[in-house]
Amino acid sequence: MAIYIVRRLVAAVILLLIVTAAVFAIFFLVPRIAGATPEDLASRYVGKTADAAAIHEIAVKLGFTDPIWVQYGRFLKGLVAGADYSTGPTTVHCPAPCFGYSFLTQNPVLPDLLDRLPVTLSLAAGAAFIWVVAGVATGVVSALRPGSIFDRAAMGVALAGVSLPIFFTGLLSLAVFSYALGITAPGGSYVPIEENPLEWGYDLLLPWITLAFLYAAGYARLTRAGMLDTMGEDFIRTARAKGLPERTVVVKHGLRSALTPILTIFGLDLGLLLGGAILTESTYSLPGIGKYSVDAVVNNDLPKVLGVVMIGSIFIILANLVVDLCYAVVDPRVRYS
Amino acid sequence: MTENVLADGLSPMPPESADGARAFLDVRDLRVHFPTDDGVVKAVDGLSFSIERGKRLGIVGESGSGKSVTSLSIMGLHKAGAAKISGEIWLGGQELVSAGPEQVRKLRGRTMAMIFQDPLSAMHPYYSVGQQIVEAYRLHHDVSKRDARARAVELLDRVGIPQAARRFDDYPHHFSGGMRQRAMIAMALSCNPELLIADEPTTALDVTVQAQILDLIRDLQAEFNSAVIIITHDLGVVAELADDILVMYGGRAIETGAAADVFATPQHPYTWGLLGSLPRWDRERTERLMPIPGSPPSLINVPSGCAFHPRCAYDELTGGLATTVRPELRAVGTNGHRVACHLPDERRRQIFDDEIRPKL
Amino acid sequence: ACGGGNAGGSSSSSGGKDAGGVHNVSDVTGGTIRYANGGDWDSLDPADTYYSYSWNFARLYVRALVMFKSAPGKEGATLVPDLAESLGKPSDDSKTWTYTLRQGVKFEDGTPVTSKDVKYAVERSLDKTTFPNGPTYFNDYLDLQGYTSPYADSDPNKLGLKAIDTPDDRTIVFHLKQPFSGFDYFAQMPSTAPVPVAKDTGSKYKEHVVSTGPYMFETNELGKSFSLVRNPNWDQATDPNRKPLPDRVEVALNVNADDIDNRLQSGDLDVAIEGTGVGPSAQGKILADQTLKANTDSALNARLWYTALNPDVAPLDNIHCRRAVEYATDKTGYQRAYGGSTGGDIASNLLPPVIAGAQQFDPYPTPGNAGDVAKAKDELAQCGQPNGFTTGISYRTERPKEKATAEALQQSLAKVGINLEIKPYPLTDYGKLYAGKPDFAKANNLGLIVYGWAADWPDGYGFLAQITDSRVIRPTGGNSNFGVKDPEVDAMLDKAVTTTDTAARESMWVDIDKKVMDDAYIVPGIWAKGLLYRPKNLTNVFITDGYQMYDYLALGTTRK
Amino acid sequence: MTAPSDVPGSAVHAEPEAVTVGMGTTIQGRSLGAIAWRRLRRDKVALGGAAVIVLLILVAIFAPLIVALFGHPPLDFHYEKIDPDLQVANGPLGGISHDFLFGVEPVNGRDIFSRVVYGSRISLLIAFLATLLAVLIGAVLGVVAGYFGGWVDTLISRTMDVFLAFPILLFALALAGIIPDRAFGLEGDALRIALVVAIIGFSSWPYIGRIIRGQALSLREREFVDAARSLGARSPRILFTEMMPNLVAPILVYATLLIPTNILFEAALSFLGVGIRPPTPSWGGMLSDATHWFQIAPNFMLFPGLAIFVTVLAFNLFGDGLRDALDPRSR
Amino acid sequence: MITEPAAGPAHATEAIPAERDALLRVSGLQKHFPVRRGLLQRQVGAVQAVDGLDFEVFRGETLSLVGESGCGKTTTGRLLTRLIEPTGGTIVFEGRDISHLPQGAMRPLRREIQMIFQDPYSSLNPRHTVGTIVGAPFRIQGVEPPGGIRKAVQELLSLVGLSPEHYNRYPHEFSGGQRQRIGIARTLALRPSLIVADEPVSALDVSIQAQVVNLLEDLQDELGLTYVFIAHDLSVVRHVSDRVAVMYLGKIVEIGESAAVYTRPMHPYTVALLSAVPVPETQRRDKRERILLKGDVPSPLNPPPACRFHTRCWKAQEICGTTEPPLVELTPGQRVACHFPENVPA
Ligand SMILES: Nc1ncnc2c1ncn2[C@@H]1O[C@H](COP(=O)(O)OP(=O)(O)OP(=O)(O)O)[C@@H](O)[C@H]1O
Ligand SMILES: Nc1ncnc2c1ncn2[C@@H]1O[C@H](COP(=O)(O)OP(=O)(O)OP(=O)(O)O)[C@@H](O)[C@H]1O
Ligand SMILES: [Mg+2]
Ligand SMILES: [Mg+2]
Repeated sequence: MAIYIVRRLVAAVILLLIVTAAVFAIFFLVPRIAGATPEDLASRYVGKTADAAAIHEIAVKLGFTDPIWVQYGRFLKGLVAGADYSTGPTTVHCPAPCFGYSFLTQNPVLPDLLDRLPVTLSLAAGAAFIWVVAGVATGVVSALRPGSIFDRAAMGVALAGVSLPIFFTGLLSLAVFSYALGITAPGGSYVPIEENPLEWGYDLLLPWITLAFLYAAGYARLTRAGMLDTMGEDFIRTARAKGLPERTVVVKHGLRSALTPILTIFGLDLGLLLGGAILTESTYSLPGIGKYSVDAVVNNDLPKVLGVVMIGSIFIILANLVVDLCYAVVDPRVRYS
Repeated sequence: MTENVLADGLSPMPPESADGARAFLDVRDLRVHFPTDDGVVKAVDGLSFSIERGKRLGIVGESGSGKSVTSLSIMGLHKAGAAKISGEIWLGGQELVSAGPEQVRKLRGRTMAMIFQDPLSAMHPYYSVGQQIVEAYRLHHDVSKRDARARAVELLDRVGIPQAARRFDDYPHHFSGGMRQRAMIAMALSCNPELLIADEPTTALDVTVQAQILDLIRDLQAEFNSAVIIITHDLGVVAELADDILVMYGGRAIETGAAADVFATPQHPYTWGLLGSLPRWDRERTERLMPIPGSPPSLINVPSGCAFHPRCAYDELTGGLATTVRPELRAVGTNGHRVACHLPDERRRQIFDDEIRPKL
Repeated sequence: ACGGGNAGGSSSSSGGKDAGGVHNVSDVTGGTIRYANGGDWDSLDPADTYYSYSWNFARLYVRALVMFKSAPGKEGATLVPDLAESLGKPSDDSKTWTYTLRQGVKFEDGTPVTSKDVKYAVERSLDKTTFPNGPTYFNDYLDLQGYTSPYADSDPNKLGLKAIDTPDDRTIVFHLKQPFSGFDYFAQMPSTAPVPVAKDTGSKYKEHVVSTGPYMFETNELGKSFSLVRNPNWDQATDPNRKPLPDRVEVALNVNADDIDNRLQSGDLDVAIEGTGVGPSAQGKILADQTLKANTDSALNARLWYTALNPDVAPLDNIHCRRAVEYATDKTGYQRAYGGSTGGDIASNLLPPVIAGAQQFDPYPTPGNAGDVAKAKDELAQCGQPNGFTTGISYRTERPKEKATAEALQQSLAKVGINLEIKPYPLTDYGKLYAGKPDFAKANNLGLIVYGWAADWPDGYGFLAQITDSRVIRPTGGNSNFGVKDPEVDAMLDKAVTTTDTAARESMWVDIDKKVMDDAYIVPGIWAKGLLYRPKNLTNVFITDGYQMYDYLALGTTRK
Repeated sequence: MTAPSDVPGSAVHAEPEAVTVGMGTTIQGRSLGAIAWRRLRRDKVALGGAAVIVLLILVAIFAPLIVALFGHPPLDFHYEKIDPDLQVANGPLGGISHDFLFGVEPVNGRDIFSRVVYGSRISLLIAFLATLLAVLIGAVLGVVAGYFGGWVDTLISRTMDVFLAFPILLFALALAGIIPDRAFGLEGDALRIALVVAIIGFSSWPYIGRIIRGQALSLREREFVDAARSLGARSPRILFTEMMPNLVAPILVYATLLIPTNILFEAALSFLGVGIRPPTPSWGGMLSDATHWFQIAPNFMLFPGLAIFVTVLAFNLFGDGLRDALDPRSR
Repeated sequence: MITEPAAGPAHATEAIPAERDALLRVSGLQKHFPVRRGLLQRQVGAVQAVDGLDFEVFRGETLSLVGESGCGKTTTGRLLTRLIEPTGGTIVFEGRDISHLPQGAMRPLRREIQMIFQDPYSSLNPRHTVGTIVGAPFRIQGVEPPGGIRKAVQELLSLVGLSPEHYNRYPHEFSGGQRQRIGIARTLALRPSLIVADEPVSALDVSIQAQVVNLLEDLQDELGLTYVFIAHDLSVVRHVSDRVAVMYLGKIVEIGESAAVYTRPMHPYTVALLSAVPVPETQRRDKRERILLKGDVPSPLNPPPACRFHTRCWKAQEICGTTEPPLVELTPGQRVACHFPENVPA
């Protein structure tokens, strides 16, 4: 098992390198191909007024004049060894893993990111909880009575759920629940859980539901399909042939195997939540990673973008790893030695 | 005659409980129909047979003739909506078709048990073999986990799993095909069922392992004195194991009787075809096999009259009867040998003696 | 409705005691005032910030040599000495400016402030690689003699700049390259607020700015929020300009603009710090509701929303084609794009009325301001483009109002045959890489450039220098002058900055305005107004012409 | 030789009739497509979806005609409909009237109805093209990975992993800011459409790719592939003649199901300001504009939102139905 | 063709001419499938699917390969048709070593060696018409038959007992037996000399099985085909084959004239195998002497050393686990690999 985990982690690191290299290349090469000089790139970070010399100086300071691999190497070196940055009078050391300093604000990226992570995690965790519980429960009940009124209604709602864009449902529910009815918190509300858990939950309720609705719908559909598939398996027939009550058959034999593929998808979804978070955080203006990343991209602040990508990819990779390990626990056939 | 039938253990058409003596399992005029997009599949269409405890009935017939559907009907395992079941199934004096699902469920596992063809897919991949046996046992017996485990180990040992106590915690995928089938048998036998249905228990196995399993079933059946239904399309397996034989074609029984009789003097042209198309390694090599022409009938548009008539070489000899009237099982000879064929007995015996027997 | 220079514009009265343009007059101290910023702060470092709201707010925690008076209306645009005892004393040629520091001013840790701290602060503000955001007036006007930054300074005290003398701890002398009569405006910039060299951490200084004002930093989470508390080492005796009321100031950053509006109305927030007025949604709600409307102020800004006509792009190199655009523009559409009359008044020339000495005139009058097709066609014919032409119009992607402007211009110019291709560019790079980069603008056919300009301070120089002086156009980009390239204008600007007589100087600004308008380099759109919402609990609320928003120095709260 | 089973005549040219007798009734000569069509025809919901899709396509194609009949040109301002102070439509309901079916946009009074109608063009065009691109890349790479296996498979599969691990929305945002006005010989709307199509296409191909790879993997194990190889067929023939026809059904199904996803993707991009440029109307762009107005002009948000919803729903319904019809396992 | 000097002696029995003409000669044939694990896909072992086969196939005969599941029959078949590359050993077809011919060079030879597949459902492309399927060999090999492909296909269809009208139908419109006929027609298109039939009837119902077996036999008579017939059904094998090779775990344990092997099996495995086959006859069921083997077939990933059967053999002794018995000819035409063979003539 340990070897397996190590192997997965090594693979994860490689994937991470590839992804960051790709991001690096895109954000650096595309403007270069479009004809931008290092000074053009630097001129973004020089304030409203600067002469050519100052721009060049900044370009050198930010390292834009170096070849791309040198720059990428520096990024990697920062990750493992930390990096030194000039603040003017002194140089400061940014300890490993150093994601670099924002070109624009000169802030170190990692603390910024870690600062915003709780918001996104709060959003993701709450939404994930809601959607898994709601989605799976709905799916199971639907699968047990295919064609029933409940099934049709649930699947209708689920289909609607996967067809609604987050930013539309978000705006709509803000308009209705927050502004017209005043029962939920207005956009932009967020209180850290450690400050006031109740307030935290109240503020995030609408974002959770909005984000969860989309996924819950998908999960309901998946669970239903998975359950219908599983309930047609031979081993279900065997369980019935033993005389097990239907409830045991469904829960112990059916659900257990039907949920394994959902686990995989759950891992993937958790990792890919960043996309959903971007839209949800934009709609509800929550100060999380999603919003941070949009700002970073809009400002072309590469260290920030790379940082977000790193965090996002690490998240994806970790989620997949955890899922695979869970998989091994759940399904003895894939148990690794 | 009644006595005789009971002694045979096989009573295709027992009297309507005239004297209250009903066979242990008595299936009467069973019909299982599946409505589908293309029409109604008449998977079983008027099947009757019975079997006593301590007896082994072999059901043969080609693919799609309704063997599995029949066994699932007895176990009450058809999906409520999908299948339309009519007729009667009496098991130990209780009628199952009209019984509530909960009643039938209580019989499953305890009174009747089933062994499936593909033991890998028939066992839950996430639970250990032992757990799955214990589950069945504890459902019907109020015993502690430890006792149940002991019982399961004992059963595994009994069916010939080496080091049963250690293999108890293995998962199905750790077992080889033969061991899985043994474990299935252990599971089915855990509650000493009075009726054991084995649906193609050896088809997925190699000959040498098949022989082991057949031996095992025979021994266990003798030990527990249960009634056993063996479903197969391998005539050899039936000959090896069964006391009685039921030959199915197109969802109906077309011939039934003691195994010895059916093999010695088969009556139905389809049975002839079956035997004739089998190559035999223990006999001198015949030049050509005698295949049955054509292919199995559609169960949606079952041929009128005798379902076998489109493939039958003798249907002209029935004077058109075969294409219009559905033949019923009629007794031929003694010992409850019955056949559903329009050919006059005389003619049939003559054809068999002249044309068929020399070629078998 | 608001005449030129009349500060504060129209203001509706509210329930509280109002006097002389001040709402809710009160000297109740204590409580917390909560601000919110729709975006991030460029920097809290006084050397590195360039927003009027930031300069307005910085007076809470640092003291520059000079400051805008904390007073309503026009008075708010007057300069008063702050750290200095008096306004600057120029030499005869206006090339040397001398200030004397007040006695007894201390940093938050109790260290006395000396003129060296002020000199050091100005020195470091010159370093544009460390402090890229701040203005460059000192870089441009001080006689640097090659000095770049104290961080590259070989002087052991880091005070090697020759352009500033500190003959003693209370005196500081600035030496300019060229005469400049308005140096006090430079001296009011936060970059003259003293910085102790020992505490300077360069680009990290913004994490903890050492306070000299009545408040100092308590917490500071970059990009999220910060809070200020009273500075025990600030002494009222040294400071005649400030009457700090609240005990505490909290600022939330990066809050969605619509949310700010909603929270202002619900009383969750006190001030939208950017001071640009509420968004369209809130505006609609407020204007439709008399009680809400009563709690608003309309601030006439020193800001012009305009569209530059780029003479690099044919056929706009022809003055008649530019004039055709001037005539064809439907200014009512322009105004609607900015929120109707609430968003500002239709502008007919450059200088916003709030700027001292500004005059209003209309060289291209059209009936109802809705454009004059006949005159435009006439100009087009003179330009040799009787059927019109096609060119591009750029705007900043993140600015819905500029988008609406571009769409409105597209509509109204189409009536005379001028077809516009709409081209949005990201806000942050608009000046540096796109519209403000001459090569790019020319190559991409950006004939019309939608933009807006606010004076750094409400005088003609502060407004005109960066948008009409051809010498500020850098080929490397980063320009806000998109094509006013007229040596005559340049000369007029040079003459004005050396003119010491205020009235004469002010009339020269108007002449420049006229000249640029006559050449039709700029289509003025709107003199901006902001609809400011003022929650009930806020006291001493007034609009200052110095920043054209609420004066943050004066605010107090009744909410404890 | 009277044995009837030994049909007289050449034993080699054996009983063609006899063979077919039994099956005449068993198997009706229906192709898989016909079976699927029969199933689909009975699926009212899917047909409803299909009808809506057809309607939408017609709307997109005949947008000018529809607008000429029921609306006003999508770019025309209607200041007279707007309250100059409030910036929204005069009167209630956001200006909904028989003249302006969905009301008017705040500020400039453009006809929301005709903008929604024209918006369908962008949405559908981009979604179709992007799906086409994704399917092309995904199907070819998927089938190649599945068929060749080994390092080819490893390479392609890992590439898909990278693509899936990639924060594509960020990438799209970034790219849109960088791409110049004129590129690849395109400019204006055409360039933006191409850009969005490329972004969506390149980010969604791995989904199709994975599915096709899986299908190809299992197809490769089918003996007809071996049969072709044993006849000496070369890889291209096996790939395109033997395997591809079997992949048409899944490709079709997943393409149908990818279209709604891509519509949502396009809307999200437009919403974040990366999509098509103003004043060309697009649904996501309209929603984005509406964010500042939804409290006082809800119709501005509602109609483009509903348009997205209805379109996506229709495609999902039809896609589900198609999958059920083409998938032999489904009931 | 080159007459091979008899490498393996072809022995005369009364039925077979003395110097027989070996169409195919296999020696030391091996196929190991590597088992790879881990990131670097390191090889951690090998499935020894086929491990050193020696046999020959004579022109016009039917050689059957029998054995239990997983013993390497299919692998052998695929090696003979060069669908996979052997790990070791040689395959000589008509005097030509084809064991490592590249696919390109193999192409023309594919006309000579053809394969019939086990599963009539998966061996026909469901998206192609019968005409396309049966005509594929012509197209792939670029052969233009006289009268055109369509005519040739229709002739083939009637040759295998299908109606030429079926030309435009799809496989799913046919029953299993008919599909197998379509597969056979495809195999016959290029008139191969050798046909490897991998369990051609296992998937078929008993009643249909006989039709196909008959067809194969008739075609052999008519066209002079040579078959390598792979099956696990001993009865069918007995019926169709001239010679039979019994395989166990990737090795041939016994090979000989089928009459001889069936009546006088010498390898204990063959003996057990034959005794285990259920016979459709009730009279003898209790009289037959059955040899029940212990346990299951071991994994080819880790086969027992030396004689691979010794773990299940009732006659096994120490030597069986240490020394591998060679395949030796104990009676003319019958070769056995066993230290303690049965039924050895005195
Ligand atoms: N749920 C169902 N819906 C529709 N048709 C069904 C269903 N279950 C079985 N059938 C049909 O009923 C017929 C009989 O099936 P059954 O499984 O009993 O055959 P069998 O004799 O067991 O064949 P085999 O030897 O292949 O197992 C078949 O034609 C089958 O297609
Ligand atoms: N491509 C492959 N990769 C790895 N192992 C393989 C491969 N093909 C076959 N094997 C293994 O080689 C052994 C022999 O397989 P083969 O298919 O030749 O057996 P078989 O005798 O045909 O069995 P069956 O009767 O089940 O068809 C088996 O253990 C099988 O798992
Ligand atoms: Mg069955
Ligand atoms: Mg095989």
